[in-house]
Amino acid sequence: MDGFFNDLSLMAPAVLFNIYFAAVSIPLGFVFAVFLALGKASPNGLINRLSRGYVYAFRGSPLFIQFFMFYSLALSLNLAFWKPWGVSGFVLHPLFIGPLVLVLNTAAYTAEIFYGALRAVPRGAIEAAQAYGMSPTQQFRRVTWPNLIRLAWPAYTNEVVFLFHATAIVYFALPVVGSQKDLMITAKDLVERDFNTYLHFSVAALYFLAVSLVIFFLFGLIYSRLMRHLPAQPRMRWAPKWMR
Amino acid sequence: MVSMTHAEPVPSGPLPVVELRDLHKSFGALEVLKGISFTAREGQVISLIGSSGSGKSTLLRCINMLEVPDRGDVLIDGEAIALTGEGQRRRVGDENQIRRIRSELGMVFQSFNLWAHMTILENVMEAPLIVQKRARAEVEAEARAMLDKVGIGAKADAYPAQLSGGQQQRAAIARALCINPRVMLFDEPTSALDPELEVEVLRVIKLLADEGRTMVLVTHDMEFARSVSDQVIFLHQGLIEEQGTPDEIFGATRSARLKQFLNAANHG
Amino acid sequence: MVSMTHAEPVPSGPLPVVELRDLHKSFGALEVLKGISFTAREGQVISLIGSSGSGKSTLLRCINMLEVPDRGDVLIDGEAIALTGEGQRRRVGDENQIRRIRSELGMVFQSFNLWAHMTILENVMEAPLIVQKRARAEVEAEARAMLDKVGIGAKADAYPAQLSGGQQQRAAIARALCINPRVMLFDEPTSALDPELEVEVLRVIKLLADEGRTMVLVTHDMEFARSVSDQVIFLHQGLIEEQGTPDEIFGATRSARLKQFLNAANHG
Amino acid sequence: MTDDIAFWLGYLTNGKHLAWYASFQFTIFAAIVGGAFAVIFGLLGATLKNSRLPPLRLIGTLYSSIVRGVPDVLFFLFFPLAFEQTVEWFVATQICSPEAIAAQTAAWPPCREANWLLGSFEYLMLASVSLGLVYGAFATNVIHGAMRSVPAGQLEAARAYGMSASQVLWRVHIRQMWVYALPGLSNVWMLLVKATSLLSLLQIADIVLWADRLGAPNFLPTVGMVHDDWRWRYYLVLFVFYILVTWLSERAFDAMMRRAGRGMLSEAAT
Amino acid sequence: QETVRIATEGAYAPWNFINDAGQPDGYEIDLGNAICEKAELSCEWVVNDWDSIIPNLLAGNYDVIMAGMNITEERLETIAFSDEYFPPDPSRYVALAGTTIDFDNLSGIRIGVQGGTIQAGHAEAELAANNTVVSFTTADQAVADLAAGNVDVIFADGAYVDPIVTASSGSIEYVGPDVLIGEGMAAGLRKEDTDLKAKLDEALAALKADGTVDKLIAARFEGRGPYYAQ
Ligand SMILES: Nc1ncnc2c1ncn2[C@@H]1O[C@H](COP(=O)(O)OP(=O)(O)OP(=O)(O)O)[C@@H](O)[C@H]1O
Ligand SMILES: Nc1ncnc2c1ncn2[C@@H]1O[C@H](COP(=O)(O)OP(=O)(O)OP(=O)(O)O)[C@@H](O)[C@H]1O
Ligand SMILES: [Mg+2]
Ligand SMILES: [Mg+2]
Repeated sequence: MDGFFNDLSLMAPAVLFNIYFAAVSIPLGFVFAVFLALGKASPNGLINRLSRGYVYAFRGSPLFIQFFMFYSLALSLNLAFWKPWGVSGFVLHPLFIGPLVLVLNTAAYTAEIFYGALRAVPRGAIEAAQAYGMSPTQQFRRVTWPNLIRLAWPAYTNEVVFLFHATAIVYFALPVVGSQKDLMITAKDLVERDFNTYLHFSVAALYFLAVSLVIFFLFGLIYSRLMRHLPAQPRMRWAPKWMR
Repeated sequence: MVSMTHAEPVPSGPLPVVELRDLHKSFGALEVLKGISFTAREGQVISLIGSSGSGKSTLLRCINMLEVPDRGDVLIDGEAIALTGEGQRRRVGDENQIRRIRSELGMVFQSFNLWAHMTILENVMEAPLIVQKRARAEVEAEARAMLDKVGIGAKADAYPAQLSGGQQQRAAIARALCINPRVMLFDEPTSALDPELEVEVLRVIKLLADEGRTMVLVTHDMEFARSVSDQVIFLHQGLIEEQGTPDEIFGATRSARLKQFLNAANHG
Repeated sequence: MVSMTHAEPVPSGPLPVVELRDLHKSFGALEVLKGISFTAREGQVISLIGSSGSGKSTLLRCINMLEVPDRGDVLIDGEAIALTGEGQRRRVGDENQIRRIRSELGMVFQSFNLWAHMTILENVMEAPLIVQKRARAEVEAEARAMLDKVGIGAKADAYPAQLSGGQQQRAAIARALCINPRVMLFDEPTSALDPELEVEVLRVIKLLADEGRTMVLVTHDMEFARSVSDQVIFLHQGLIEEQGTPDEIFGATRSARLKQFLNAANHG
Repeated sequence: MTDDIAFWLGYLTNGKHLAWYASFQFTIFAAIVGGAFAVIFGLLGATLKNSRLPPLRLIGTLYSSIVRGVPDVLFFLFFPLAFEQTVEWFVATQICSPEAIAAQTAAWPPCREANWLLGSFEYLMLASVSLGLVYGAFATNVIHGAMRSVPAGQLEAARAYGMSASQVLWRVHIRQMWVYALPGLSNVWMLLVKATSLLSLLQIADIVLWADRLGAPNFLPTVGMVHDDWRWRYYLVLFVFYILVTWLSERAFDAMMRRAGRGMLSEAAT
Repeated sequence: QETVRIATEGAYAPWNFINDAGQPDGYEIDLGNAICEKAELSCEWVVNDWDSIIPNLLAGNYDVIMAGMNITEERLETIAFSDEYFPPDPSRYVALAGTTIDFDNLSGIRIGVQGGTIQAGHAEAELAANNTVVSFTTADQAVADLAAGNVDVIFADGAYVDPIVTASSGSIEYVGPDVLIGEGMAAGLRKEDTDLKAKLDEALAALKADGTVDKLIAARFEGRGPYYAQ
């Protein structure tokens, strides 16, 4: 029991790193995903193909490889670019490049969700907006977007939880700076010290579960606000479509 | 009021508000409209009838350019809607013009197409606020009045999904009316409703007709078409097969096809 | 042929094939069947009529134990279907017996329920091969003959989804016939069909009636019930309100409720 | 020019590169065996979830929700270790003498004799099982949902014609279930394939580990060709490899879907 | 013949690395094979990541570590060491040519180390307060990051960076003072394996005596040794 509480307090600061990675990546990935989804739906051949290719590549390859690849790519560009601009230590810092890769990755998954939702927006709602003389921007802001985000929210919630889970591999691929260690590295170090696999990994799992539940709860609150226009809400389900 | 962009002599009587000239429209290989022309004058109620798939909805949607006709012109208040390109690649030419014109045409869709994420009141206020950029206080007063008029004032703060079909239909009518349109376009305003609700909605439309509002409507209800219309147009295979006053159309029927259609309608 | 497990004297005339004794069935608090008894004798055609929700489908499904009645017995060819437990926890008692009996009852569902992943021929051959374990060559010959009989021999290798509603219904009949059942059970065989297909299916059922096959059918088509049945049973609120020959039922009607029902049916 | 080509050909076929190419077998093995386990665990989990006994139902539900609630990498690291330790613990209770336990200085295993030596094959197998367990939890959900999507009428018809419970299950229920399950299983498969990139975390010399070794900068001619940090090029190859696998998988699943959906997807197929 | 499994990292040339044939190679592999021959053991090499190399020894996945591991007090708490086979050698700082660092009061610089090494331990204890210590999983990665300018200096075994400085032809150079922290490198063993330790020590002593160890060192480390000649 002592070991359990000891682990709980040891891992409390570590989970902040996972939360940090997720908290930074989620909003940025969200914005990027909106553009990617619109790009996928764009009639412009070039934009369309670029967005599709991007989404396919990032959903089709493991995040783990993406971390390695982007870190060594950024490293090889260091002397040519980051150094002269004076952002060397910053760009290659796990606290920067970690979220960067997570953003690139989650944006692709989120874009796919948004794109699916975009195509599911009722045609009639958009036609009504057209018929009343709204401009394309007004149509998007007032009708398409509100519909899209409601359709996408349950799947997006799952993606957010998975992004949080994905933060577990950041430090398996990137160097550790000082004592900045996340949950996984902390748990792994502890296991390597005393071989108490069940205890340390269970406590780490507990942290992941707890934060996942908090995410579900918060996003569920938002969802019920979004869906207050429906008397019977479609239930949020823990059913991820895609993961990394 | 009427700009003189077209050379036709202005006929006596009320001014033309909607004028279609030789409209053609194909979907891929399927030619749906094969040259349709008619005029709706101020205060007139025109009903489009015809069998399923005859192109009634398509024709109505061409009036506000939700479908762009391949050939032919649409004039609203005598002003031709600018179009560019040829055939199936034809597009609206002037975005600002079409938005201005659309906000003069109140369309009521067959499936209502209310915006599900807004309350009824917000639905009704949306276009006046966003498109016409009128003051909120004024719009809200008008919107509430309009909802009262169609009999669902009490439902202003409900969401569309909380309303029955007939209430939704009336909300859609209120939404269309609130932009104070020159013309109301109705696509089968009652086909999705049960008989009871049908009566409710028809009552509202008759009210509008009595107020002298210009209307073009697609309907399957011959009784209703007869009682409310000034002109009835029978579409068949992409062409106007018959056109006339209700008495002419429903009285001594002239064409065999119309006869057949009306017989079937009596049984359906 | 008839085992003597029950004490009733064997009546003169054809032997009883299906016998229901005091069937009761509730879903939760809703009591759907409140004590139904009737007998279908060899070669008889019995029609069940009644308004929607009166329990016709439930009754039919009790005959082959797709629903287990809470009280009462079902006898097929004089053999009582073994049941254990009480009330809503009542279950089929003998798995082997029920499977044997079910393969003597050819059920045709309202929505056909053809197995979507098999061709029509496979559908028809499935039960004879898998349940009755007959030889493939013999079954195939018989299945093809059966499909020819109902007029869809050419569709043997199509999948159900590729057939029209009427063709699917006829395939479902062929499937039921191919197990060479003692009794055919039909649940509203025509309600999902358009008038044209309805005629097709009714023709096939009449053919079977003329062949002298025992049948119990639920129908909404009074015309059909009249022309095909030996007995008509009118269900109302879970009880048999009226029972008799078609002439008795459709002729001088005895109960006010049946009168009302038949009037409504004429307009529907 | 030809010299260059010959040099690069030689370089790319040296023993180290050949070891890299050979290591793709581990990835493929883990994916296929893991996939098979995932389907087995998925069917098992779905059966539990559909069970009439509440405790079994609870087990099925707990399995699928807890495993999906933690990162795959955590379970992936945890399971092989925990499995090894559990086996060692059982063995220890049987064979360890008190003296041997007292003599043991390390925290684990309890005594030297109880140690279970795992080679790379055993690790690969354990890794595949843990992939199967993780993604079996996802498959459980997919299959559970798919079983419930088969229209009730299809099953009733089978019962009405006298089929036994197992005939109904195998000839109708499971046959039709695939159509509803395949899209979901396809997603689970893609996830699993991508998770095979984690093998190196279990000390398996997989494609990622070799890519890292090959790409690492080298300054000593005695060690091999002297070059800078080339890692990102090697990782790019893996990046492309996985995209290709995804693409191929999609084609394969499309074909499977067409097969399973014969008759059931007429509108989609034509 | 008893089989002994020896773990090495395979990424710490010239002690241990993977050669072009894809096989473990280097001074420690040569030495290990010689010891095994001498002690009449049959040896099997296992490649294991550095950061989990001690835990996996304790868990019994292999019996010996020969992976450029220095003897330290801390490690002696968990494992035993054979006699040393590479003498204490100063750890050194290297940086890109032209970097000027004030080593008298070292602050604000990024120091790259391989995690779990004695240099990492030293840096974390002595330097982390005013500087940033970046731990990499392999020494190669640390060098790569230095070459790319992501860290200001790396701090590593002298004999490890020697050939790199030489091969870089001036672009990487020594900076700052040498730091003596190692107590020499030796094979790591489980504490209870005293028999095996005895065998290894005996064979090692013989190899030192007949000059084999010095020969192997000279072959792999240019200009080093002889250390163990009598
Ligand atoms: N967007 C479209 N793409 C292709 N074909 C279309 C499209 N919209 C309509 N059609 C076809 O054009 C024809 C006319 O359709 P329209 O909706 O105008 O008929 P309608 O007279 O309104 O019929 P109904 O009374 O059934 O509503 C139909 O054959 C229809 O299938
Ligand atoms: N599985 C069930 N669970 C709960 N209630 C049921 C179930 N099956 C039928 N019912 C109810 O039992 C009543 C009788 O249903 P049944 O299907 O037998 O009616 P029916 O006479 O066949 O009607 P219809 O003509 O509409 O098919 C209905 O009120 C129905 O809602
Ligand atoms: Mg229409
Ligand atoms: Mg029924």
